[in-house]
Amino acid sequence: MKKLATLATAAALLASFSVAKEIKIGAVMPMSGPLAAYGQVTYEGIELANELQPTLKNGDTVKLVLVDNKGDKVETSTATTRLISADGVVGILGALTSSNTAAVIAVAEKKKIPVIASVATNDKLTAKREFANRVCFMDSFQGEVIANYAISQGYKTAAVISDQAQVYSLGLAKAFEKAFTKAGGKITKEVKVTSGDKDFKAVVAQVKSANPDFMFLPLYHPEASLIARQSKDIGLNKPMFSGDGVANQTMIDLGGDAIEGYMFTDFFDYSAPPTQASKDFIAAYEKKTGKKEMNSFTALGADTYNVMLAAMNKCADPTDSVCINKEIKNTKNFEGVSGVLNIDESGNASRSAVIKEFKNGKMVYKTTVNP
Amino acid sequence: MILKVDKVTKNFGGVTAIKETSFSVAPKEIYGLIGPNGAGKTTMFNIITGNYEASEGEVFFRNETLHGLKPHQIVRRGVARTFQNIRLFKSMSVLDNVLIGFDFQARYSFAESILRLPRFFGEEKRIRAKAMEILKYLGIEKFAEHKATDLSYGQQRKVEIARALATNPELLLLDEPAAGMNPAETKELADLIYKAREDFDLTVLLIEHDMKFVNQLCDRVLVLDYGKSIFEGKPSDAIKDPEVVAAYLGDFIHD
Amino acid sequence: MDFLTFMQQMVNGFSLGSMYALIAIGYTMVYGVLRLINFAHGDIMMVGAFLGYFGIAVLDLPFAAAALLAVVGSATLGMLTDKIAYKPLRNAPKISLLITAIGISFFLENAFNVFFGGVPRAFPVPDYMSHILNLGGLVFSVSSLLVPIVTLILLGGILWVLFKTKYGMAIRALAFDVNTVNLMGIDANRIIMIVFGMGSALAAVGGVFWALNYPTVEPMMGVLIGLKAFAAAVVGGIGSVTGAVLGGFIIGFTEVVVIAFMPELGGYKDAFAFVFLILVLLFKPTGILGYDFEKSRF
Amino acid sequence: MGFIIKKDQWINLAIVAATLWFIWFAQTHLDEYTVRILNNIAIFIILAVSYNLINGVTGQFSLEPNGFVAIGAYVAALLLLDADAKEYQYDIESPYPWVLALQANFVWALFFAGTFSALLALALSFPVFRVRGDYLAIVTLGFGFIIRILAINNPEITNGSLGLNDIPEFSNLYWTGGVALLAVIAILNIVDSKFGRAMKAIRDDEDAAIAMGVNTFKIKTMAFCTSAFLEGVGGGLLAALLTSISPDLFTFFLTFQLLIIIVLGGLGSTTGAIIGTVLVMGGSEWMRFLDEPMNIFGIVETPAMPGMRMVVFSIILIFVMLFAREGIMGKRELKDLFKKKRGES
Amino acid sequence: MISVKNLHVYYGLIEAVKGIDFEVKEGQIVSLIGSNGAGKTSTLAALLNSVKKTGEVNFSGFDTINHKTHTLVQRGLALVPEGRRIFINLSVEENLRMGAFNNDENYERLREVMYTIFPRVKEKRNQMAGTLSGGEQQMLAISRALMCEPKLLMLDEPSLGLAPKIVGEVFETIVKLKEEGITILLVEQNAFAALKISDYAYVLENGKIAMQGIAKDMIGDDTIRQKYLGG
Repeated sequence: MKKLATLATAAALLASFSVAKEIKIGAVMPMSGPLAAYGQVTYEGIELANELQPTLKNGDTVKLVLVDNKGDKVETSTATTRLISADGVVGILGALTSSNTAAVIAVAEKKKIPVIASVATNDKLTAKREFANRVCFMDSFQGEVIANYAISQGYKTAAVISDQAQVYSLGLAKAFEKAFTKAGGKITKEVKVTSGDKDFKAVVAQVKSANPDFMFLPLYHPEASLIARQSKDIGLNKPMFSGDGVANQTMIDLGGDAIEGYMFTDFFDYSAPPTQASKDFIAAYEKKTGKKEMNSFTALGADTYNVMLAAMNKCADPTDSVCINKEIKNTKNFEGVSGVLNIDESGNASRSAVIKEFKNGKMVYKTTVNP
Repeated sequence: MILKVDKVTKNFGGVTAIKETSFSVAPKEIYGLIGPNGAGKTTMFNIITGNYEASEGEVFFRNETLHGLKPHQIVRRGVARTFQNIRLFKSMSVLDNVLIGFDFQARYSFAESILRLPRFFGEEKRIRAKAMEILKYLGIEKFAEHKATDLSYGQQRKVEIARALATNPELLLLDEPAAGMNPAETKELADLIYKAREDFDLTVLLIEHDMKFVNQLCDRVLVLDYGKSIFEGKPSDAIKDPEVVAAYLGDFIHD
Repeated sequence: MDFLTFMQQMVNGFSLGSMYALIAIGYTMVYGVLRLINFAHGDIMMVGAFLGYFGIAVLDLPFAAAALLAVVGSATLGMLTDKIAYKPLRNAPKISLLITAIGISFFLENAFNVFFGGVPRAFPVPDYMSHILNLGGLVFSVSSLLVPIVTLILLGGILWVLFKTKYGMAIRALAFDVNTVNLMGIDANRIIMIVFGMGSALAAVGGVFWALNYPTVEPMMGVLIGLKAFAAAVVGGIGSVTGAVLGGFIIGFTEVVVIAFMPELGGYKDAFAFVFLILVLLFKPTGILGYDFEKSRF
Repeated sequence: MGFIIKKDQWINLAIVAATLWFIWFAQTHLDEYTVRILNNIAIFIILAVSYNLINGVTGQFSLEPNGFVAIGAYVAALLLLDADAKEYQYDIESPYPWVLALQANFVWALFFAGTFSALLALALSFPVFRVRGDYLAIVTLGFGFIIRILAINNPEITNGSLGLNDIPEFSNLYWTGGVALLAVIAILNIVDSKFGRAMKAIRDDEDAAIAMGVNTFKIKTMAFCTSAFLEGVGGGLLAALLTSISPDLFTFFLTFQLLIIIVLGGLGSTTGAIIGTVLVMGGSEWMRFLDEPMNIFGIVETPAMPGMRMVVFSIILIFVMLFAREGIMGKRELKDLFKKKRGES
Repeated sequence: MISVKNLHVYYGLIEAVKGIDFEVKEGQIVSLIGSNGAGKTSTLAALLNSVKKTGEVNFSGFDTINHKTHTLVQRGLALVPEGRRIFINLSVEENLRMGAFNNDENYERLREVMYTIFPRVKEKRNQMAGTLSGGEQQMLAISRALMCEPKLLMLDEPSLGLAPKIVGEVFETIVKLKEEGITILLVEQNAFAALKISDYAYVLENGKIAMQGIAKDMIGDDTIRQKYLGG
């Protein structure tokens, strides 16, 4: 035993001389449990970004440490503590949903370790926090974009179907309603569903009887696609609009013909890469997975890593978390995979949104909205 | 009369298990309830103990009605019972089994037990001593720390009786106490019941098929058939009664 | 709400309820013979749906063949779980059995998650199944019309087996007394295995229908559906197959009707199955068509 | 039987002293990750031993702890958050004025968390104990489920699915470990009293217990309320440890986890519940290496398989149940192990 | 018919049967008597291999050691269990059908035979078995066991919990079955009644055979009367 330990110490010493330092970045993601689907897709981007850029400017290697939180808060807190205290990470990426990300931030804030969230869009997430950052836009921005678009198309009344079990959905619904009413529109029907629901026949029947100009569905693709299908089944053919939650291939597979003309906002569109970084990343993605249809969660995941890496590169000591955090908040015109990013003092990203629609089984770019 | 069953009827759905049956048991009497299966004997027990509610009629214990009382309240008034197939608390020691009988006699509160206040220790000591006394009386004190189910059948019966005695009863209901015992054990049990009646001032009401046992022990018997009483009187007269023979005893074994 | 909408809701409820019913039958039968709340049953349904998906999307089988694969595969899996995880525990405390059931459930969910990923996959629905029918204003897809029909046919089949064949008698006999069934010269373990096979096959049918109507398959899909189907089995009276179907319909109708008539309570939809369940149990502690196992055992 | 065998007293005292020393040592000397795990374990010990009281000792197969833990966590969180913090974070709906007014210090917050849970348990026991056995399990499972749905659907109180954040972090090992120690002592004292005996009697044979004059409804309710009280307190500690709670924390997976813990440890054994907690909570952290890439004997390099640890966990769970069907401790306690040794010598 | 050598039965660490030898000859009624806990039921369970045991059990020429209960029943070893254990949620006729589970071809014939032997069972054939009285249930349990045409019929405490009159009827039935040529192993704690109808008897005490002999002689023996028959 003693001998082994000596050997190990020797090896470690050797390594520190011959190779550059290894710096760890943590990722807390739901890789199993009910949220596994999204966690896995997001982590794909983080992992690939790490493979593409495994080293810092100064030659130090960046090692990703992934911990699975099963989508559970106790595990999230424990995992975050482990990353900081046992693995000594300099920054953390994750943890998908706003409520779990809040648990990550709660632990990291005390330890002054920066967190970059990929898709946690809840407005309140970063407020009053010093070390919380994100690369996605906030619900309020997205809601505004959609409301303004709807008004510009001449829609006066809207029905909103939101998912009460998802913070994302409720936040987005609220932001939309606020912006839409302010711009002179009227919400004529509000229905709440629960993620995991499969049967929306009753819901769409209600919407049909309310007869709105426009349907807003701030949902994820499993529910949105079913609602689209089931709406079509009963002859409800109103324009439908969703947030970024539906922007993926599965939505197309699931929705089929029923989502023809269905619109949504997104961070990013693989068919229209906004930056050179996007193009390169998509090429690498295709090479690795054999498919081109990259989810925007994957792009955002990659950007959390890239922003973190860029911030580390800007610091004299790439392990100085406070400096990294400062530099993250100093991200200006960053060419990310998902688009051009600016991160402000409060850690929120200001970035463009794109409006797209589903056409012939593809996501087609319609327009870009800048903040 | 310590127990008075007054015109009790019990219906289960459409079936009448007991029909207008009345009887009384005098203090310190040993009274037998016999009859074929399904005659309503165990049902009668369950009505007295409050497990069933009589459809009609009433049961009086020490001239007070038991109507509306919960089973555990009836036990606390002094009516204890044993079960047809022994039902000891399997995971507990013999002593703990008997201590359950003292449950309502130990006077300390939940808070006192959590905080281990002096009264807890005092009361526990008191009921343990009493429980050991009962075990000694029945000659099974050396098994006090044994798991109840590790004992032999006869000893388990004794534990069950000890447990019933622990509730400090005036009336003891025994449901087929001799079932599954050999003649020697049966005789020992009869002696025990006889003796316990004197030492604990007990009145005993029992169900039994073993006519020899009944004959030996009971002062009076009531024969039930299809929920109706067909005979009440001395057991020696019962076995000569033609109706009882026809309904219950048959002519296969007579000695 | 006009009559047509009302009828439409009824049809929807019938269709949804049928799927719960198909899954509930498996719960009720296994509970009947083993007194086991088979928490893995919902996951067997998930496997059934996945097998259907693999059959069509990977093996390129026609729908009917894929469905057959799902049914046979799930039945085999059901019997296998019995053999590996439940049979060795026949004489163990019931709670140990329950924990292994939870273990099997976790295993299936997580193994599918690790090996096939958690991302929902679109179930390739054949065109003739998603064809929309319009009968005097009532609209539904072929598949949602097919569910209740198949359910009732299968219910008839199960009842025939249970009440007209000697194997069915043995299953009913098992519900009360395992050891005595052995004394009849019957291998009780084999009968129990048949029960698992039948229940799992029905769950697979339910799973495939679920995938047809709400065309996704993912590893966690069995959790909530399974729980609600179990609630359905208890509402109907656990141990009774007809009760399970009845319970399935009741839960299905409740869900649909509540949202249709009281949309503001939509958020409580998932809770309704349980509120209903609690109410039924308080007034009839054994469910609508159930009997008291603890009492009638002897 | 603490008072008969006086010799046991000093053993008990020694165990308490050792525990207290360990809590101090861990809090001051160990790294934060370990302390965090110990905090989790301490809280789950509270939950497990109290759940074991109703489920194992009293034999009432209930599946409700997620509900009571949720109640406790929300009550404590609402009391600990000041009005500003509340007003600020309610996102979906504005909070009711009385929600803003709630305020208490940590001790009272825990006390109310427990009391509120216990009162709810008291109210629930009237309908719940009308049914027995597996039906009881289903009814209580439904209750836990409904509590969570209520939390999601009443954003004016609970902030809906976003949950409550910025809860002051009061919990540390002194609190969690201290409360766990008190909970274990209280439970052991209850089990080793006439109340505990009556609970066990109900588990073994309810009808026979009634025939001994035991008021079974009262005893069951007592066990249920005690259990709910401690689960509520545990929930409060959890809220003050995580500083962030939301309804998705209280799914029936939490109940299943506790059920696994107490059955694995030996249903009915408090010692077993503690051992089970340490094994399950500690083990599932330890098994994280399974999610990572592995080098098997230097021959095969397996890719990272996140989620693998849950697969392995479920397999281990099945195997343990197959080979130790009564759990690790059976119904025995620590002192029974000593006793046996003494008896043999 | 069946011969048993050095049979031990264990429940965990407890030894319930401690090395007994006995045999049942074709066409006889043989009784195992003794009080509760003497090891009678354990012995029967051991014959059917449903408990852990050691020793040799030879049933009409073949060793039962590696067979499961249900195959032994198929081979002609039938048991009427203690407490009758009829399937109360099945009809009377379905109970008989269960008895003939592996005897499809003879089911209808045997059913009629049973109906002749037990006319009261026939009367109630369409009722749920749970509605039968204790005596009727015992008759049904016996006829159910006979449906597989056993070579050896074992009865476990057929008199338990029955009124004396019914006990008489049950024992008369057992004698009738013997006359039909069925070999019977009777386990009873009602020693007197059992000895009255048996050819040969063994007395079990604490898992050991305390005494054996021709039943008639045993009834006549005063010491036995004193000790086991209660005077």
